[in-house]
Amino acid sequence: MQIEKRFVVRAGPEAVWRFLTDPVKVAGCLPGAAITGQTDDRTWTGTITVKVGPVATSYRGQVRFERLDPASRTAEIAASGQDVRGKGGADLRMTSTLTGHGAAETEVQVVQDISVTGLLAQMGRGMIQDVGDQLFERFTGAMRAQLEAAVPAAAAGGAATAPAPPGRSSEPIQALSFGAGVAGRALGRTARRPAFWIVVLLVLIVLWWLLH
Amino acid sequence: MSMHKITVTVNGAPRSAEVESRLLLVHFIRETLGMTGTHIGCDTSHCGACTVLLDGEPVKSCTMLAVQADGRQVMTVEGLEKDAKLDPIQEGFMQEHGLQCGFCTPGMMLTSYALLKRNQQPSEDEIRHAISGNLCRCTGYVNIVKAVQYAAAKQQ
Amino acid sequence: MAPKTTAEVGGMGHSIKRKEDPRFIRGQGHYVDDVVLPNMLYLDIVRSPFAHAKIKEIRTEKALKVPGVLAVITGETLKQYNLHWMPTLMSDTQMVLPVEKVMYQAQEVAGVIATSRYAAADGVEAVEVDYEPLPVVVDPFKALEPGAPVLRTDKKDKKDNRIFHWEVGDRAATDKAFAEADVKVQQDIYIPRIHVASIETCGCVADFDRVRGKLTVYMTTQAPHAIRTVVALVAGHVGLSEEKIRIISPDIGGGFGGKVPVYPGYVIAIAASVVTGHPVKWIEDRMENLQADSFARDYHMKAEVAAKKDGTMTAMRIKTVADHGYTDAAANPSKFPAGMFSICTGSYGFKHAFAEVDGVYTNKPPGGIAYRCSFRVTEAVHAVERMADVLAQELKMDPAELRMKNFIPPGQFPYRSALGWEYDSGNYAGALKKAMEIIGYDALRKEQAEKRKKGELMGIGISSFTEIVGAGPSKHFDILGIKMFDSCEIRVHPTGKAIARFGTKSQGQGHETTYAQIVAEELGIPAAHVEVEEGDTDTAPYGLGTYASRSTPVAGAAGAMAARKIRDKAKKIAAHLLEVSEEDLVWEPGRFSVKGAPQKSKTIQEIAFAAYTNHPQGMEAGLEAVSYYDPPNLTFPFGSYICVVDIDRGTGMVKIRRFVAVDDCGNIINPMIVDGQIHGGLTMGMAPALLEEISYDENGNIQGGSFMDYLLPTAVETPQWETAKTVTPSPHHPLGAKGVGESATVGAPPAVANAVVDALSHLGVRHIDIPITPEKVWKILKEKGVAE
Amino acid sequence: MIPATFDYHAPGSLADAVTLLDKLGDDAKILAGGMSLLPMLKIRLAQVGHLVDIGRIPGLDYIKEEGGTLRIGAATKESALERSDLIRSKYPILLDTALVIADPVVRNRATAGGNLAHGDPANDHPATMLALGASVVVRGPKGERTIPVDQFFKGLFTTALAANEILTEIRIPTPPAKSGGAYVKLERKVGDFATAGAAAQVTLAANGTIEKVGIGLTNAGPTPIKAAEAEKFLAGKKPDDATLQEAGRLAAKATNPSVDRRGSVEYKRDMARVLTVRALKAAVRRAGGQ
Repeated sequence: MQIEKRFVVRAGPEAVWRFLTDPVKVAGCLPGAAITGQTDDRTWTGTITVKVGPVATSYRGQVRFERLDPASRTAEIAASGQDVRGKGGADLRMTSTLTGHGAAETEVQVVQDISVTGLLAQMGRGMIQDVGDQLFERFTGAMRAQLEAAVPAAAAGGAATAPAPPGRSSEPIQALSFGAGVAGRALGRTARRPAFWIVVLLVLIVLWWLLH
Repeated sequence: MSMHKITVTVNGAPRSAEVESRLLLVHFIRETLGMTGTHIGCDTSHCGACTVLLDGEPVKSCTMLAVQADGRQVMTVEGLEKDAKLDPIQEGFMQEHGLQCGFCTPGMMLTSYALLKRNQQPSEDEIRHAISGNLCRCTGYVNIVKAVQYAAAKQQ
Repeated sequence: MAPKTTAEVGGMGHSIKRKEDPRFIRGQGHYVDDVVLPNMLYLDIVRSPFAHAKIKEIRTEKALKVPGVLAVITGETLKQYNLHWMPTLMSDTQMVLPVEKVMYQAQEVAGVIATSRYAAADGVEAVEVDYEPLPVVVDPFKALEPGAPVLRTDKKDKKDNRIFHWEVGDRAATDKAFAEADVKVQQDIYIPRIHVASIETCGCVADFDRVRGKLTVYMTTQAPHAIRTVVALVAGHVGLSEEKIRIISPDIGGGFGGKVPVYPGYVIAIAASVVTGHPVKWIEDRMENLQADSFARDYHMKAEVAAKKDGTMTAMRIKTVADHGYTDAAANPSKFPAGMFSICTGSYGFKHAFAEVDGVYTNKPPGGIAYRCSFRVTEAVHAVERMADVLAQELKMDPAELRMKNFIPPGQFPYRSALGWEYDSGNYAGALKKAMEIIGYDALRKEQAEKRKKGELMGIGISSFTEIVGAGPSKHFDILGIKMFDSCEIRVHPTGKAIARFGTKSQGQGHETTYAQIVAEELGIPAAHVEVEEGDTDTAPYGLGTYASRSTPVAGAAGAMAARKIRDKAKKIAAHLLEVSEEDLVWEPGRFSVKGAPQKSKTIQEIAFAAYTNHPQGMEAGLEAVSYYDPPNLTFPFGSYICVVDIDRGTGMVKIRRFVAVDDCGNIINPMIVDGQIHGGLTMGMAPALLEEISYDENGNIQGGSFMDYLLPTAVETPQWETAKTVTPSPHHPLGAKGVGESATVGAPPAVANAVVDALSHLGVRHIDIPITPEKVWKILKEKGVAE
Repeated sequence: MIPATFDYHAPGSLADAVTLLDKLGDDAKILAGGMSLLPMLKIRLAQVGHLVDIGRIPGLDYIKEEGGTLRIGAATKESALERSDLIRSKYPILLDTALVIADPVVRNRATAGGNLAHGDPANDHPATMLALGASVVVRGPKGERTIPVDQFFKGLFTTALAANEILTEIRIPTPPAKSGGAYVKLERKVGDFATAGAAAQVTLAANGTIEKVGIGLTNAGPTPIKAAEAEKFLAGKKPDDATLQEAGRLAAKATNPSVDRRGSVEYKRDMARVLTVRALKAAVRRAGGQ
């Protein structure tokens, strides 16, 4: 399934580029996620546990920068994860292209090709798109919040977005506690790591199905 | 994991056991008590093969914990026949060929039994709706409806 | 036909109450999950989430630490005994457990053996498997393209994904007929994957007795004897020889074809019992059942019919791609890789026909079994019955009139079809006429015309199907080389009561009753006094089992023939007792009497007693017989169904208003049971027409893998079926019977589909693939601008 | 299908239950009817440390009218709604709803409170409660609070409930004279979730125009949807066919469904339109209008 998205961040393309191409930094903002190792200069292994209400799912997998072209600011990332309890997995190929609109604004175009396998994908595949849309909105919001907060208020042109909480990589896993009203914030943080937020989608899909 | 001492009155007789929290009522009935008339067909509460009466109302025992039945009355298919006399619903299923493989039959009879307690003269439409939580793959329901009607008439 | 026996005897034609019911209505049926043996262990299965993947590693340490878990069996474990592969009934091969890669989602990957089913489930979750996903092939057309990944890399010489190419008929003559035809119609028709979904899932209890060296398997199988032979062939090299294998089919909670194949779970349970020395129970859950067990259908057909201007159908051509999944695990007779698909000329006198089928491997669960129908007959009937309507529409003819014009007339039977079958008997026009009368066809057409003026949508659909059942004559029919006879052994006890054992196995059809009635019919022993036994390979005579509506045509005939052998011996004993010659005796049900002196007679009970107490010198004592019946031909039940539907213009929802089914299954043994079979068959025909479907996404993820999304109809969606009969006996069957269990499943889908298309035909709609979901109809309504 | 292990608690009072939930935190889950939760546990995608069964707390199972309000205890079974004379005679929209939730046997366990508290947009009560302008009463460690239903659903499976709060009661304002309501659901078969569903509650003015209207939609987006624009449009208008059709179109505009085996986005959106019109027509009819 292909999903194409665009959004604008009020930060310079260089800052956005650095942010999006640093897996450790991104993972640092992901509750429950940890980079467990680096296989080579562009491949990392990691784990994430996602908790949605009573559903807790742990994945392990790897993220690899297939192509990093600083000149065109295009990054191609391949990520794959498998549920540690053998219930399925997900693969993601994502191409992000940054276009600077001046020094203080960057347009991000993201093209994702997602394939989901296992129990999660057996039921209600349509929810991927639906939940994905919602998540993406929150993701872009939260990403803007963090990057734009780093820019002095004057330079950001009076962006109204509130700053996001700092990343807490060492914190125990409580990424998505939907029932607890912290969903928005947590989702935003999770969503920064596209490779991982796909996993989040999966969990939501499962939840959707299970509650039926 | 916690264990619980429970007592469930099954077909009129109190039955006690020490059970795990997660033990499903259907497994309590089938395995702990060894009463195998209650069946398992789908695990997701769609088919109704596991239907038993809980305080007189049909429930799907695969989607209920044994601990939830503590202190309550359960009636299974084994409880339909009393004093060697078949219940009219049992007679109806036999007389009207309301069963083939027999697997859904216990649940189907219990749901129908509860219907007739509430509604002595159900219409065909009411019968069809009442049994719509119980799936039968053999009969096409025609003769199940007739079986319920037979029992209704017999009870008049 | 008036019954020949009294109601008390209960022979053919009596609607006696079922002998199996007293236990079922008391919850005293004995199904496989009810089997509990001392020290029994439980098997639960780890399954693949991937449709195609390399297995990199299976780690069992955590699972083995789960309290109650005793062992984890993997492909490597079975490989030590060379038990990791098994043959399918189509002589293909199938993994029991994989060593290298998995080929479909939900494939068995490992078995966990534990002391309880709860512990086994905990163990399954703790087994860790690393997969490396491989490219997935789900589309059979893409699988056939050059350059498609070859899936069966285990087969050394396999260079593509084609399993077989099969064709029948005269291609050249058919092409010529098409070239010369006034009218030609063509339609792509897809019959999707569906699943029998019997309410009881599959399972077994394997019990290997180390001291006696004997394996007993309680198993949900429709064909226990064939299974015993397969187990002996698969496991002979580890010391399980056939006399030491006993398969017992207990009560079965519905089969419909899904309990014919050998599933890996059975083999793993058997291996686990042999290894542990404990009985091992395996009961699959519903999701496993829908996701991994044999599917049915999945035929992509391109059908063409040629005709004259006046509507006379002259030729038919069908090209089919059959998606078999990972392996060909259908259960067809060996010579018929596409089953009886060549019945596709149906009830019509096509002069020429040609059919070809390509079987294809994909990354889906294996199968291709029936779904309450004889081998691939539903697919064939759907094609021809839909095409009859397509042609009628093309010619602006009434579909009933077109059928009447093309039916094989009664005088032409036995009739040899263009594709080589010899139809035994039929009166197709008689059945359609009766259905039209009952439903009031002409009035419905008038009503339809009125409604169309008001913009309301109703449709009338006809299906005049011909079945082909009762496989089969040993000259052509075998499974894994075993000829498709079936058997019966009858023993009459001294007091005149009897036990009859058969090679088949009921799954709800009521064999205990109807077989007893056959014996009652032939011997005059009341059906109540005839005990029927099936399903235990240690006691029953060898037979190929119950599927494809073969019980009455084959085993039922064996019952009649065995009874007749007994009657022949009884006659000799009667002659001895009455001191007359055999020629002077006349038979009426239950007694021999002397010609012209009816008061001089001996009942079958008196004769039975004499067989043990006063038999003629030189004659062996006892009164028993066995028959292995090899049918001279198949039987060809038929019928005409008419369905009336109303369509909701807002939602696209189809509502069946009426459905009349006129069936002809020859002579009837128990009318009550026959009606019950038809009701059930109609429901399993309506369901795939409107509700049921299993599909796969591009990654091979199953869609419809639980009862959440695999939609079995409830009493609310199921209409009030109206049934009627005509009787055209089979000329070659000893009882004139034909078999009936599957006619309705075969005949109903096109009746429903034709009705829906008929409701929309004035808008130019010619075909809709089943299942006809509300959305499919809504799309058409939108397109045509008639939606609410 | 066997659930993984957990501890089971059956508090005897609301206070005890709240204390327990507060103590156990996120590792606990409330068990009401269990018709959604137990299948989830059986498939083992849900794992909980503790189940807090509120089924043994007395006083949560009632249907009564008091001071212009219909009060439904959270543990009231759907089947009790079906059989209640009060519901049958005065709240046909609730009867419509109860009759199409899951199947009749499931309805003997499923609870009205649970149907809302799950925050599942595919559940049927949310739409009905939105149409009726209901509110829910919630008990937590700090006592009780009341939340209007139109502020209760926060997102997919997300409600305004905190982890240590229990939904205890549903409150529905008793509709005035000349009111009527209806719920219409399109389902593939009995027991299925809605392909789409629409609830409408209407009060007519003396001159036959629409004085008050509530419209809720089932399974039309990530949350239950209140068709506010359609409601606004209808206010003060005569409920003629053209007006209701327009309201249907406006309701469909408010939807954001996702594709699944029940149908495509386009189909579901159009069904929201069709069913809204049908629900409105039935509601107006029941309100005594044309």
